Amino acid sequence: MGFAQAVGGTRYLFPDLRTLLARATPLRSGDVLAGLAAGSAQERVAAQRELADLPLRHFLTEAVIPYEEDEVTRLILDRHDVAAFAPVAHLTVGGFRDWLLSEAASPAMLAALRPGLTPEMVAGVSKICRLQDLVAIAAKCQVTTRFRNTLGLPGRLSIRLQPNDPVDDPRGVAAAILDGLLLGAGDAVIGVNPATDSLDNTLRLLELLDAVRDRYAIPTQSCVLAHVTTTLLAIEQGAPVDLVFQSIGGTEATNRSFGVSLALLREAREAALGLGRGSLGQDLMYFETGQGSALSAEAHHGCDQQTIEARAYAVAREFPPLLVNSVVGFIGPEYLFDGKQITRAGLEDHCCGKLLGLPMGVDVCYTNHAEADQDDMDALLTLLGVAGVTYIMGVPGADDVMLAYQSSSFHDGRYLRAALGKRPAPEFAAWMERMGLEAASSAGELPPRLAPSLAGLA
Amino acid sequence: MGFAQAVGGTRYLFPDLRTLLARATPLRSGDVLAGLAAGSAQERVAAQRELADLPLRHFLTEAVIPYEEDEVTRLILDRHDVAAFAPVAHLTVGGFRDWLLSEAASPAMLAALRPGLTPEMVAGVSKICRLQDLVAIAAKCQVTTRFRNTLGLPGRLSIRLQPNDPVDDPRGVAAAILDGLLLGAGDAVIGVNPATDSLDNTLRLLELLDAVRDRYAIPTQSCVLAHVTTTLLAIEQGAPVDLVFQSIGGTEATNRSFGVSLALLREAREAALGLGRGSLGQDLMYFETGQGSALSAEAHHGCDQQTIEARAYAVAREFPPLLVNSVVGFIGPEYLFDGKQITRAGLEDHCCGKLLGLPMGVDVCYTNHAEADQDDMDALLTLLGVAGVTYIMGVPGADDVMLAYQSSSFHDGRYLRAALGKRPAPEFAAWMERMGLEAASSAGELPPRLAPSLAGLA
Amino acid sequence: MSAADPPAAPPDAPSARWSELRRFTAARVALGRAGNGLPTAAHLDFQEAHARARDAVQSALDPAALEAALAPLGLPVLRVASQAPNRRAYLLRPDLGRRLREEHRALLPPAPGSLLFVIADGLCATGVQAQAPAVIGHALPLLRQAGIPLAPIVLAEQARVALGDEIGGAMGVRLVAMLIGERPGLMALDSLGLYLTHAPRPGRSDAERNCISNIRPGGLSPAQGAGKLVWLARAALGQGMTGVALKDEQPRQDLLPP
Amino acid sequence: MSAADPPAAPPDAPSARWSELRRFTAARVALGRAGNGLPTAAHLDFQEAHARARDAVQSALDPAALEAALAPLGLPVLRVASQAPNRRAYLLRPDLGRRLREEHRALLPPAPGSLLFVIADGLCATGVQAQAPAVIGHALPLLRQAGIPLAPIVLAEQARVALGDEIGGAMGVRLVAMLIGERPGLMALDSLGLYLTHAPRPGRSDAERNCISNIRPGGLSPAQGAGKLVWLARAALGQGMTGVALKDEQPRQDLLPP
Ligand code: B12
Ligand code: B12
Repeated sequence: MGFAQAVGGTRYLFPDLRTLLARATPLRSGDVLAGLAAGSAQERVAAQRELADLPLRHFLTEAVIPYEEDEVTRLILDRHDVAAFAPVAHLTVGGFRDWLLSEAASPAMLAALRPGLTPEMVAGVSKICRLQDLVAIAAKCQVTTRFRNTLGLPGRLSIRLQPNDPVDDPRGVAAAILDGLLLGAGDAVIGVNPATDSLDNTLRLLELLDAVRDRYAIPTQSCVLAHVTTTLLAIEQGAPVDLVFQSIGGTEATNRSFGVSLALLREAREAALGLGRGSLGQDLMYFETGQGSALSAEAHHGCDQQTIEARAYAVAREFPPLLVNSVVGFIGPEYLFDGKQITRAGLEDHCCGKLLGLPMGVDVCYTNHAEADQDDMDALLTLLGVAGVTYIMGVPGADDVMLAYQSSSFHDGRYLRAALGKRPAPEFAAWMERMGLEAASSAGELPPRLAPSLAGLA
Repeated sequence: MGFAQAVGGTRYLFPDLRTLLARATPLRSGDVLAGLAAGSAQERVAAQRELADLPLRHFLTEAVIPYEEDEVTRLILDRHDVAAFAPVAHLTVGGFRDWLLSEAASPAMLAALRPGLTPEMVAGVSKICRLQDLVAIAAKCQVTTRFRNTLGLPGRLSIRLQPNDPVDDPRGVAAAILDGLLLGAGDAVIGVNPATDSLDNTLRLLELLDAVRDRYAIPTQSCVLAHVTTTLLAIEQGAPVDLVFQSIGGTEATNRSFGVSLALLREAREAALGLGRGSLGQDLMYFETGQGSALSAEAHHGCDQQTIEARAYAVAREFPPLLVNSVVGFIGPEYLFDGKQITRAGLEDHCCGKLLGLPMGVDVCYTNHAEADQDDMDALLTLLGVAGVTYIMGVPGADDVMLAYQSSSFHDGRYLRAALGKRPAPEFAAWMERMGLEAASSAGELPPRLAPSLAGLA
Repeated sequence: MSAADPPAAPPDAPSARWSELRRFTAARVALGRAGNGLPTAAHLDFQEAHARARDAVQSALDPAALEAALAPLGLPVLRVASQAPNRRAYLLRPDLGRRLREEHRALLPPAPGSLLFVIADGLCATGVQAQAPAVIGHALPLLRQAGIPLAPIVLAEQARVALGDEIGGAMGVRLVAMLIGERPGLMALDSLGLYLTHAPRPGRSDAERNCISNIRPGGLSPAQGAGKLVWLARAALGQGMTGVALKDEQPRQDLLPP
Repeated sequence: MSAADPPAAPPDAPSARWSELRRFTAARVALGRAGNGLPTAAHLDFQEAHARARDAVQSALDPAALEAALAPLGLPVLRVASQAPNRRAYLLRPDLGRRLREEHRALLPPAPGSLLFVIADGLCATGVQAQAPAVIGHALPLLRQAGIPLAPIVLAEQARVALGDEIGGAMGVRLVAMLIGERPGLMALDSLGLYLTHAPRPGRSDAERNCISNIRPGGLSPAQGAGKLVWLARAALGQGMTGVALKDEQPRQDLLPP
């Protein structure tokens, strides 16, 4: 079967659901690269009209990637909760958008609905949303998670402290951590991307992070963002692993290209749960996603990148995560060309993730080969703040010296909290108070309790 | 004298202040059109560095347009208040930016500083600000004005109801007014752009607006945005003129091309003051500005469009206005090419106007020949809301059927107020409550007290 | 009654349907609301209209068809273009759209003392094509009746309003009436603007012209536009000027839709 | 000690200067703050770095200079290019950057069983130019010592990592080591990445390679990069694979900066 819709005197045909979804997507370079984008603004509107008329139920009968071929599709359909779906089962995609915007869609209703929604449904509805709709809907979704503190409470904005170093020099990492703490970052997680994927190096970084956290008594969690197989080895060796990190994608083949599978993720989660390190909760998975990775691995099955991205959230929610993060501008202009496309994608990802029940952060970022700059980031940052983003990144001076891209800075975190009256996670806010960070940073000092010597800096 | 600065091994020369300001301006099509833009990103940074090092005092010694040639320059320099300037007199432009961002720059300090600042100083500092700086600084500026209600209070967001009709059909205008009122617009002003500049037509519209306001007992003011000479004639004829509207620019020659002068504006203000129609205050001028109009009239004297725009604010503040409005995306892509340029310009204008003490609104808008869409508007709208914009436009469905452009809709106003927890002007909010608008619009009704018959619709 | 009083409306009268408002205007009123947002149907209508309006910016004049439509009026028709080489340049370089292509200057005959019609694409050619001949058609008999001499009609491509100044100046006319495509809106892709300038020459400012806007279906009819034009032209010739000082004092009832 | 306890640090010890942190890292720490924002000086430094990094994306390999630098190593050097016709296409069409230009296939001699070095521009050529010869220079004696046969060196323009799969596959090598320009950061415009793939052929996924990143001044030295490469290459040949299952277990001290 297929779909058809006339606009401006032309009749546009869409052979299947995945094509319809792709053509209805606002313009972005990755879909053009994949040959999936609408050929004109009018074709896009035609697809959006047709999509708006599609009953939500249809998504339960037509998979964008066959059930037999893909374990992510199987996960999505097998886990679908018909009872939870009931309140919106009679709606079309367009009617679903109206409902989501309406007063009826209260935070409680939206929370109850989550198991009834599939990624493709939320991707579909996001395609007919304006930015303000993506902001308004996301702002109504409340997702709270806990490990050593409480993330995602209303009125809160958390920050991952990302203290990367080009050679994993412990002193470089520690200096960046202190810088971030002084400026209020680190309540989401203190998480290092290791430059080297060696086990030894990972162990060393894990120990460093744990020592720093412990010595300063920071109510937060740490993470070394090594490959999950390396983290598993580290757990075996008794290393202090708080969170298990992994990049994931929305198809089995994408995950294969990342060297992972649902079974491997499950195994890693169980290993980490066994350590019992969380004090307030046991949400301990940390996932990163981002539009474009499936296409890059030629693992997109003719689906547009945003739909695949939403499918990655089905993978994420299978393993109750503490944090999920779309690294939206991280890969490059072949998937999101400029500030405009990055902004749109960031808000889509955030909204879709939140609708599916995830503690969504967004890496507000760009690379030097993309058409974007700090102004674009300020705009996306502010929009995400209004949308209630769970957390953002914090990198010294916005410049990640190892990953070679620009992300949000510690200063950006301060700006956003101040502009919107948001506070850090409650346990962390109290700790900041105790440490006297505000007065110290304005005096150009590290307070005595944040003595660099405790982090091995002397 | 001139300026020079080396970046990346190249030494860039800037013969005078206006060239330095132009080269330091973030890229926009109008400055390229004028041949004034920096030739490369590196040249722009060089100019920004040089500008950052320039003492603020320098602006008092070098006029961008000669004193002898231009009455706006004379206004700026003659009105400069040295005592008010004192707290920042020792700063460079870069130091001024740091100070503006600092805690020292409290709302009270900023208010006291206004008469000490010239438009060129604030334009200069805005050029080295990121979007987030423009937001953060503007959010600290409080400007309150009064006519029949109170505009600009913290936590408030007002809306101009813009009920234009292609033939000034009173019924079309009235229907749009009711639509806007029902959705909460109109506290800034109910203001019609007349399609025809005839006196008769203006009188008829003035009577209509006054009758509507009076019959529904709306605590607001009305305006027919005719040319000021037409408004003067209307006042002579005893018409119910609340506000005097006029488009203005930042040079004498631009104003001449608009058919106005400082003397004419003064005369019009005095005529309207004589009517004594304000109940809470007598702020009764309404000005519109917008980057590009000077260049369009070949009246820019080799200055970049944003500097000229800031100079228009000196004209505006000379005649204590109730409302000032930068129609930022209104003219077209020759001045602001796309959503990115419109966004930047809108936030610059808002911040500069606020620093100079104006009750700034921004027409969040674009034309169909520009590279922009609703997503861009949602972003700018949200950013302006966070920056504390005094008011925005409200047009039915975002589509102005007479001026042929897209502006913010009544719905956008609702979105923004809800997203940021902002309320209409207090008197208007109370009126809305009394009228029962919220329940009515959700029931698809006009409440009995908003009976269309009272506005001549039957 | 002061503004603080409660509304005079009967508070127990029945509520009116919001959708009733649609009867009175083509504007996008009574769209309903989904929460605070635009309902999906209205949102998609808007998106479609925007896609179309974007295309309209690219529309071009069909000079041959225009010449045919103008033929019955009995005036010679000349064709010129501005210095803007293409549509993109036109959009980004209004300065070029205001300057006549060098080689076209020689095409313009002197027509001292007359009123000149320039028909120009402006920002959207569709409305020009349809309405310009009608406006001129209605105006001609009235102008002839008033004894106002007429220059040949000039068709101008990639033109801005001020191009009429250079054309009119070159021909030495007393009045130029520029009929130009207004920028396309979501609702109207066919709106014509008319700008009247006395003693045109390069350097005239907009304060020295008068404007009649929104000539289109749903706006002013060609007959109404022509009526206004003739009224203004007579007044301009009488007072020896156009611009802010020349007020349109044509009786108001003409403005009301029938 | 539990996380809820007060910090163990001496609370009456003197405060350290924030600026001290700069001693330990090249990252942008201790910038101070202007309110919540970046102080002007730091902001402008950032803007300048961004302007330069944008230019670096446009940098190209200088193959002649590279050939000269490689000559002393005694390996033949071949030159190929991907199907991406220019820089813009390279940036927007990674698929083309992964495919060899048809006519260049014939240039590639068979080299079964050997290790192949491909030197590629990637996202920024400046670091490649400087560091690739040094890395290979350090690796060659060790590889020869380990008895690993070597293919001619291939220089590839407008190349993505996966282009090595097609080149290596065509030559039938056992291992391809792709030395490729990493995307330029604000700090480092000269970073080299090294991707090692066993039994290369089109269709290999990134899970089937190993990576050594940040070879540059301030990152890994060419000698350190070469040491890691040789360790990985031996392990790969031993286990008959590269990728996630092959863990870098080289002793950690090698990683620490001197
Ligand atoms: C972009 C990038 C990605 C993108 C790649 C998608 C894309 N189309 O570009 C995404 C976000 C998907 C990604 C994912 C991962 N990456 Co990565 N990535 C990078 C980054 C920032 C830039 C790479 C670059 O410039 N390449 C040069 C251009 C010219 O090559 P390209 O052909 O366009 O891009 C290819 C390579 O970048 C390759 N690639 C990207 N990451 C990795 C990681 C490994 C281990 C391998 C073998 C290949 C690989 O995939 C791209 C498509 O084929 C580098 C950091 C750096 N400074 O280089 C890290 C980096 C290479 N990645 C790293 C890691 C660890 C990962 C993950 C394994 C993380 C995880 N735990 O899941 C995953 C999975 C990688 C995989 N097996 O596919 C590490 C490698 C560490 C090491 N020495 O082994 C690096 C150095 C960063 C870090 N220290 O964390 N990555
Ligand atoms: C764009 C625009 C402007 C821009 C012009 C700058 C520019 N570079 O484009 C700005 C914002 C500066 C502007 C200002 C004013 N405008 Co105006 N403007 C328009 C608009 C929306 C579009 C014009 C268009 O598409 N032109 C077609 C293109 C191809 O022409 P162009 O050569 O590119 O642009 C020239 C004309 O637009 C001209 N122009 C613009 N407005 C006006 C107004 C008058 C009276 C004249 C004679 C010329 C003129 O200036 C431009 C540069 O030379 C029209 C509404 C419409 N639907 O058309 C109103 C419109 C023409 N403007 C109008 C008015 C009243 C004004 C003001 C007098 C308002 C005021 N009280 O100050 C001022 C001053 C005008 C002046 N004397 O210069 C009225 C005219 C009413 C009438 N029948 O007389 C209109 C119809 C809108 C309205 N109803 O309010 N305007």
